[in-house]
Amino acid sequence: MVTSDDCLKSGSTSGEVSVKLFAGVAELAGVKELRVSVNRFTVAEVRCALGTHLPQVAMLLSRSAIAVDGRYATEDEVLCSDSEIAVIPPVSGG
Amino acid sequence: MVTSDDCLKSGSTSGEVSVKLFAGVAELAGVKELRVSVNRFTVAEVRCALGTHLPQVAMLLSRSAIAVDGRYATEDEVLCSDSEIAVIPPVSGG
Amino acid sequence: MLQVDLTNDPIDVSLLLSRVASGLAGANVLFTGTTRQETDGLTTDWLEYDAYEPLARSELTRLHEQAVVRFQIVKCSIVHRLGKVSVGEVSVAVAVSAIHRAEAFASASWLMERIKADVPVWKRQVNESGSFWVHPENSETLTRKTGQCSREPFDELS
Amino acid sequence: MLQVDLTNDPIDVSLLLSRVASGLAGANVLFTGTTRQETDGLTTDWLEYDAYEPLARSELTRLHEQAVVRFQIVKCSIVHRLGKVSVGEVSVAVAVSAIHRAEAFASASWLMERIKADVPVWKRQVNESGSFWVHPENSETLTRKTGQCSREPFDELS
Repeated sequence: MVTSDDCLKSGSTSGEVSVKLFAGVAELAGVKELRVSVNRFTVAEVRCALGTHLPQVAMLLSRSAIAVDGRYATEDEVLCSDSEIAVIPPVSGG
Repeated sequence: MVTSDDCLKSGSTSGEVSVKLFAGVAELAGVKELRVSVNRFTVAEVRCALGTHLPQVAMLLSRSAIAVDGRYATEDEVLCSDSEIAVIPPVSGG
Repeated sequence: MLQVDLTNDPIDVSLLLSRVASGLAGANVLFTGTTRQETDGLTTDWLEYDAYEPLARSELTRLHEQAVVRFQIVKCSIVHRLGKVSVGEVSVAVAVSAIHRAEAFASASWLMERIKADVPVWKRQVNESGSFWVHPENSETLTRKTGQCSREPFDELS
Repeated sequence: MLQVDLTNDPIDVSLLLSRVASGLAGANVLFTGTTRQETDGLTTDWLEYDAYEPLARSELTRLHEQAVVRFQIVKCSIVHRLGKVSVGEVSVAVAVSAIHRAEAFASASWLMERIKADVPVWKRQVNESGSFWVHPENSETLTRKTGQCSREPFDELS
């Protein structure tokens, strides 16, 4: 079980996280989910890692929000190694 | 057949017209239709004649429009003796 | 199919929606007015609607045509019920379809405003202690068309 | 009964209307978004909708709650369809009931605006020459939440 203490600790160490992709981002990446290495467990770091690994999504990524555990997240938000991370490109429902 | 000439002629002579009543006006008058004598065949004259014959409707009548032959009419509009005249109290549809 | 109607039967809103359906439209708005249990603190058992039908139909047709031109909507359908309308039942229904939602909302809202001002339909509120016809004090449109009896001396003598 | 939902099945608007029906309400508005044949000069054969479902559901629930408080509406129900939606079919439906019509129109219009800005649902436009995901340039809400990669020298070395 991951406690908030584990999360705080993991914030200062590198590792891997899973990221869900949708719509145009998934199409450009060619996958709907991937694991990326991060130097820090923060949203901003996930954004950087994704841009490096998937240069073809960089432009759309810069217009995308990041959700963590089913909520829109801020850039400095700290992640757990098992957080559900999702890239949310500009929405077009309705 | 009533031609517009007949209407213009009737505008200068007295006679009777039929008037349809609705909703609160009909309720106060106790009838849904009546014939009233007019000195002139104009909308204004019908209004006066109704107010005289049915004093109990005078107040609601002053807040009502008059329709002639299925259109809202102006006060100086000239009538035919067989025009369909209707008193339209403030509406409350919807 | 009629695009405006007055009816003594319950209004079929699915039919109304199907009347305005179009592959050209991306936005559809249906408004329905329903009988409330309570109005201004008074309980309502049912409403009863009456109309001057020929003028009501021609006013609804005029408003329909104006809405299409003014808001550039795709289609529009309006039905007003007459007779007894129980609590929860639909007394009036307006359906519009438009390319985008702004026109759909604006036209449906405008139509309801005009219907309530221009169309000769009246409601009677009925509850166990009695009933009364509703004739709003601030009836915008009719104000312009009403008048006082103003007989001149000449008329009195004629 | 669910007041917000995502579904792969055709949306039953009659069911939606029955969900918001209330003797307290005098005004009911149903909005439906339908697939248009043509968008910006391009023919559409169908749309395909995808969603990040847990967040889409929680955003719809949040908007539902906000609408009730903000507009003092009686009831509200929202359904978004996912998967393939052919021309003329309903992709999203919002139904609200209110005491008076001003709140009914305002709340339905506001809900559609927020749904199109906040809820993680995406459409892919498909026609015979291909398909593409729609990601509007001027996405209001997301702008506030997006960011650039701005690694500092320290990070690059770590």
